[in-house]
Amino acid sequence: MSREGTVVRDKAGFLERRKDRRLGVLTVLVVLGLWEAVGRSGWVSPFFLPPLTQVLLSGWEITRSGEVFSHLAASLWRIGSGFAVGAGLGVLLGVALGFSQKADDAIHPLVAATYPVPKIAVLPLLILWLGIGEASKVAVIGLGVFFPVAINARAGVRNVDPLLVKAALSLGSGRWGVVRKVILPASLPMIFAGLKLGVGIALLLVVTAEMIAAESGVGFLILSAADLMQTTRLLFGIMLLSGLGLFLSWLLGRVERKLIPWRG
Amino acid sequence: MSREGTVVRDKAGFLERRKDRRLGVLTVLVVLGLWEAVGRSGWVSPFFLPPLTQVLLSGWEITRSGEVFSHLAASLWRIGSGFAVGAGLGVLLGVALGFSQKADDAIHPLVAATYPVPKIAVLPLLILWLGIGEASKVAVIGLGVFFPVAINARAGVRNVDPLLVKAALSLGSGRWGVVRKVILPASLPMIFAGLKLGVGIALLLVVTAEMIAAESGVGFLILSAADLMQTTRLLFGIMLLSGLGLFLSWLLGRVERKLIPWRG
Amino acid sequence: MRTVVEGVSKAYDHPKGPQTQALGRVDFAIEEGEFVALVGPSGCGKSTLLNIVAGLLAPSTGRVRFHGASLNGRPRTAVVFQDLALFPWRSVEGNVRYGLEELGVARRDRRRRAREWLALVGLEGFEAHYPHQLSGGMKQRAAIARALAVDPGLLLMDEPFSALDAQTRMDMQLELSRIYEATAKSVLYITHYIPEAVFLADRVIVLTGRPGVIREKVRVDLPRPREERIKVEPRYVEYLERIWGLVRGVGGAAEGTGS
Amino acid sequence: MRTVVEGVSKAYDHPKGPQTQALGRVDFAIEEGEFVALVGPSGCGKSTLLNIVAGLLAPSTGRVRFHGASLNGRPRTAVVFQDLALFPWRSVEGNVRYGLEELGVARRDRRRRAREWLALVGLEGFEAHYPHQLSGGMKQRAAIARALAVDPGLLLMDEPFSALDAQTRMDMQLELSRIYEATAKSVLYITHYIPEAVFLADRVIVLTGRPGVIREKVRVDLPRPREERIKVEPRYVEYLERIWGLVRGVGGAAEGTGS
Amino acid sequence: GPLGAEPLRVGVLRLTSSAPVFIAVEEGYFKEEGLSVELRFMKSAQPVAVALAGRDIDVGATGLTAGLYNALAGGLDARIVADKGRVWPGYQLVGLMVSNEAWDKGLRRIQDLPGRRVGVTQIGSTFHYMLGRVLQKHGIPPSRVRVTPLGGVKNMMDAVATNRIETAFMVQPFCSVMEARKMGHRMFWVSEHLSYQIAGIFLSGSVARQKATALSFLRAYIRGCRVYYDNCLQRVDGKEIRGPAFDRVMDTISKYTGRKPDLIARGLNYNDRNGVLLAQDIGTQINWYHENGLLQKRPDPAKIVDTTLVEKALSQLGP
Ligand SMILES: Nc1ncnc2c1ncn2[C@@H]1O[C@H](COP(=O)(O)OP(=O)(O)OP(=O)(O)O)[C@@H](O)[C@H]1O
Ligand SMILES: Nc1ncnc2c1ncn2[C@@H]1O[C@H](COP(=O)(O)OP(=O)(O)OP(=O)(O)O)[C@@H](O)[C@H]1O
Ligand SMILES: [Mg+2]
Ligand SMILES: [Mg+2]
Repeated sequence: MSREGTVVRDKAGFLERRKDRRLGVLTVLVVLGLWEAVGRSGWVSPFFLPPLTQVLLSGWEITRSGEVFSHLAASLWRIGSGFAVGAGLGVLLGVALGFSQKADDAIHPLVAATYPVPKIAVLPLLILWLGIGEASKVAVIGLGVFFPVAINARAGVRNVDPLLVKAALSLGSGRWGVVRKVILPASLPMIFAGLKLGVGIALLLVVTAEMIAAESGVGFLILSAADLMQTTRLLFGIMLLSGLGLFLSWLLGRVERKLIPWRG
Repeated sequence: MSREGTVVRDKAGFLERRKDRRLGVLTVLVVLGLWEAVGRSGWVSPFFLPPLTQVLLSGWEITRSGEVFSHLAASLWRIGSGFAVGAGLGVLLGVALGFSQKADDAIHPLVAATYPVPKIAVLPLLILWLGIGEASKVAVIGLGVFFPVAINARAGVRNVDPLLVKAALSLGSGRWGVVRKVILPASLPMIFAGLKLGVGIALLLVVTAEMIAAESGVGFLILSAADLMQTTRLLFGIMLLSGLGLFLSWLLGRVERKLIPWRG
Repeated sequence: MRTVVEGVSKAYDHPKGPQTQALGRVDFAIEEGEFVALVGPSGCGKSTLLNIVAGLLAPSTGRVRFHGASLNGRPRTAVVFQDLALFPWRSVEGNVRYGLEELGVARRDRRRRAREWLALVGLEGFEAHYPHQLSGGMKQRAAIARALAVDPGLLLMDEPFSALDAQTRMDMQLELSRIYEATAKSVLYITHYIPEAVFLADRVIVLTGRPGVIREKVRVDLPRPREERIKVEPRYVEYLERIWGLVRGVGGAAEGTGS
Repeated sequence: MRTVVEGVSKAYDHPKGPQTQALGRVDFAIEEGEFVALVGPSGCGKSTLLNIVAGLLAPSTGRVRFHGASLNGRPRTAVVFQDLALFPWRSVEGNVRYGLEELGVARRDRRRRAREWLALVGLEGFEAHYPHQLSGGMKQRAAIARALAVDPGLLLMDEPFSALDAQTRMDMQLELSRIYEATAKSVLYITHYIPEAVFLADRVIVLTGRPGVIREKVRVDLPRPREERIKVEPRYVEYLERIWGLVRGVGGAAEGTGS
Repeated sequence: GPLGAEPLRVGVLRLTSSAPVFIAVEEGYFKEEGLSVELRFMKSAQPVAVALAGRDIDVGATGLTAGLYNALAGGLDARIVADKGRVWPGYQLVGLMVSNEAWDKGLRRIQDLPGRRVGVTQIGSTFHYMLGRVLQKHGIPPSRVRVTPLGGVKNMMDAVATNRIETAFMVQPFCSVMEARKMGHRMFWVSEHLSYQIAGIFLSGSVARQKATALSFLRAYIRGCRVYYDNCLQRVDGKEIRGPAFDRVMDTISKYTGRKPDLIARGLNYNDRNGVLLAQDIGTQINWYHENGLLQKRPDPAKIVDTTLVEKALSQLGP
């Protein structure tokens, strides 16, 4: 070996995370650029993949007319309320199932059995109970969000270090204190992964929900464009939904970083 | 206080989990019983909610004729292949994103942006690229499974105790060894939660996939029953789907217990 | 508060293979205001016993009882765990405040008391740090502050000073001794460092190897307050040697002779 | 293998508030086959330094270099962490096998060697247990077996015996001493128990309080092999007192005087 | 390509209105023309157009929706060539159902519709069109009625039957079923107000250009139409006259749609005996869709409709 010897390099350096936003913007731009290129190349019929610029143009039209904002507002309201209800109940049930083996024994099979029931099939029942208006739409979104949040919260709770629960018990916590002060924070990373999944599902389901008796909404925009085979409008609707998804997951990320400050 | 004093009770007893299968069976039976009762009560027209027994009867007919098995086989094949592809790629990408901040910076925004794209809207594009046969169906299911698995795997990896990674590095593991021997096992609980979500989504999406040009499959059964207004068949199809869901999540649970023996 | 341990034993199940008999039958009492130290070889069931007394583990046989006046505004027991079990999502101060919150102490008092205890264990300036940002010894001191802060009737400490350097350890022993003498709480104290057991305790209970049973209970008749110079007194050294002998007599390191 | 630590220091960032200067500038070398013990008050940067030498933490200044012949079939360093860091999903034997797998040792040999090392630390019969089923001291011994099993050029140990009772600790000291003398590997050994440092080491490096800098390097000229009776030799006691003095001279427990 | 040994792929829905296609397959008419025909079953009109554009099928047989016209205007290379079902006087295929509650509150005439909701499957569907045209005939501006997409016919029936919506369209036999079970009331049959080319056969551009293949296909198809018409649709003084092969036709339809023969018999829709398209109605449809903002570009009817092929096939077949 050389006189210099071997200098020790930091093998664990990659554990330190330094976020670089520019990269993400770059990839998204590259994908959008590719889309434009493919759309213009003529490889695929513009009927399926019109170039990005054309999609933006058609989007600009309905933006200028203000139509977009009423769609956005309607959907945001449905997504927001559905998400709030579904995520709230999901966290509650998930934590309960993770915490109490009895509750889990009783209810988990039911959850596993009802989870794969297609939401489209449940809609008629929901309409029967809740009417054709907003309530059934919010309920469908809520149902969709409920499952990933509940399943992740349950797994998160089951994953909590029992030693920490013991520490809390020894410091005088009751069951409820343990749940609130140990189990919830300890399973937050997993609950947040569930919430992120829930956001995506809420956005997906807004399309299902607006299949029935909707007169506005991004989902309505997408569905009616799909039915009418107006591809540019359809793609603009999808872009709106993606944009909403990005925005909501950014928002969740911020909340997460606020609530989980103990990891770097 | 009494001469007896206060006997110390085990406050942490609830941490010990003893599974009781009978409870779950009971709840499911109660729910099914309620269904039968409501169906027979006449509160709702049997057109929406025929009693369970009637549904089972119509199920028995197509079971006897063997029709059910061809539907099941077709759907299972689609679900199986879609799940395998989606879950495989999901774990790969999720682990990569969780592990490398660079990859995460570059790709995570794209994932967040594409996740909420409704699968129904992507189907036409998939058909264009992959044809109207099995490939596009498998692809839709794969896409649906991909996201929850990837998002959960990413969160799981980010959640791994850095100390354990350091221990592995100090014992001579390279990056790949760390991934395989530390990060994978440590994030298994979260990956399994993702897989469970994926199973549910695969079952949901099989209905979407079989919406276009399918001639068999449980989704086909459900959709054509809806077209034909055969509520009993529709509900039997949904029960089949639920049954499949229960079976697959039971299967996953077994695999999970095999792979995660270190928690009680 | 008087604590009575009656016929307690513990066997752990092991899915593949036989049970582990961790602890044989033990009987003893911790009198009101008594400081009892527990020594014994690694794996003989000390932590197991402590967890049972804390009500965090069900014994296989026997039971633990508390006698005595109800404790107003303070919990029966508080534990310093061998594995510390600090809450990673709480700052050092947040960890110490935990028990005070559960006791319903007013918000302002919680903060003041938490800071007082942290100063006492030498952690001022680290209130806002999270556990993963502390050194091993600092984590241990944070865990000690957390348990002391709730002022329990019975303090259960599982090798609380094991990660401290000699100097800090001596300082902490003196501090603990002072606190004990001032508040007259009961203490059950596990240590593998015999001089510490003798220095701190009124009684030293020596366990055999696994499964641990009581080999001997030794009353330590040294004057209080205990101060550093006690360590050169002949009676102190006598106790040391006697307990050393008892521990050695146990045989091989992790090999219990049973009983 | 010779290890050279040159001008290494470390400051940790803290999001809210000032940096923590954990370690001042330190320079020293560990010669081929030398046993160096590191003592110093809690929080003075010992674990930090050890992590830097292990290549698991980037120093703020300075660097660490290794000199010497390449190590055939064994890793440069192995670490016994203060927090143990056993893999919870591997049995005790699986933990010990880990490093052997990474070295590419044949499957059969891995099993045999893992069991040998486990027997050496007194854990036979617990091969199939998972870490959470072990006592504190047993976990520590498992972590020691894991590091020893890979037979590294430089063994880094961070308070490896802190959770052991006195008897087991003495046994383990003798065992470590024997292994060291038989294999002539280099060791960097952190301890807060000065008799242990003197008993085991060729050289004791005394650090000041935080930020830790080197107060003194003391060469321990005691004959090898080291055996228990060395502890009554006057030279041994002299070393003890000298190092005690150096450590005490540091001042208050956690309060560094800087340098 | 569709020529040679390769089968002609026909995208079709499992509906009674596809009966001529099913008959032509079952009776071997395609085979007699030397065509091997492969049916590809789709769930709705939209994927038929998508599959056509993706060259997954060569022939489509489905409803004429705004979506199809949009696709044609957007460059989908296909020609509408033949009839595949009409709303026709005297034949009851589609009705508007009123919920019991709304009916009791006096919603009984078309003039009562303003301000109420009318359930359709989708925006731009044939139901949407029928509603628009019926309103137009009664001088009611379309904006005064709330068109409510419900996704599918099952949802439409459920919504009416549970009084969740005032009115919705329904197809036979379910109009009759609903009336019989007191799940709602029928306001009118669409055919009382409208003659309407509701569905058609369309060929992909390449098939349309391969005249020989196109004519072979259409000849076989028209023979199917005739069998269907002669056995199922004949009327004398408004009374049904069933042909000798009626049951056989029912069995064929039942085989492909999964519906029970007696249900099918209650809801037989009208197909032209010679598969002739109501060409001028296509123009009317395009106009209406365009005026109501459902078509962005107006496709040129002359370019998307081709009636010459059927004329040629008919002249070859004889009466
Ligand atoms: N959760 C568990 N499951 C199974 N066995 C256990 C469990 N916890 C402890 N044991 C076993 O019980 C025995 C006693 O453990 P315990 O932790 O009480 O020992 P200890 O006296 O505290 O030892 P140390 O001084 O090393 O901490 C050990 O043999 C250990 O393997
Ligand atoms: N990850 C970290 N982030 C921030 N500060 C840290 C981190 N790790 C250690 N420190 C700080 O660095 C200082 C030295 O810590 P280190 O663990 O090296 O001490 P030590 O000498 O090993 O102490 P002990 O004997 O108590 O284990 C401490 O003040 C600690 O708060
Ligand atoms: Mg212990
Ligand atoms: Mg340390």
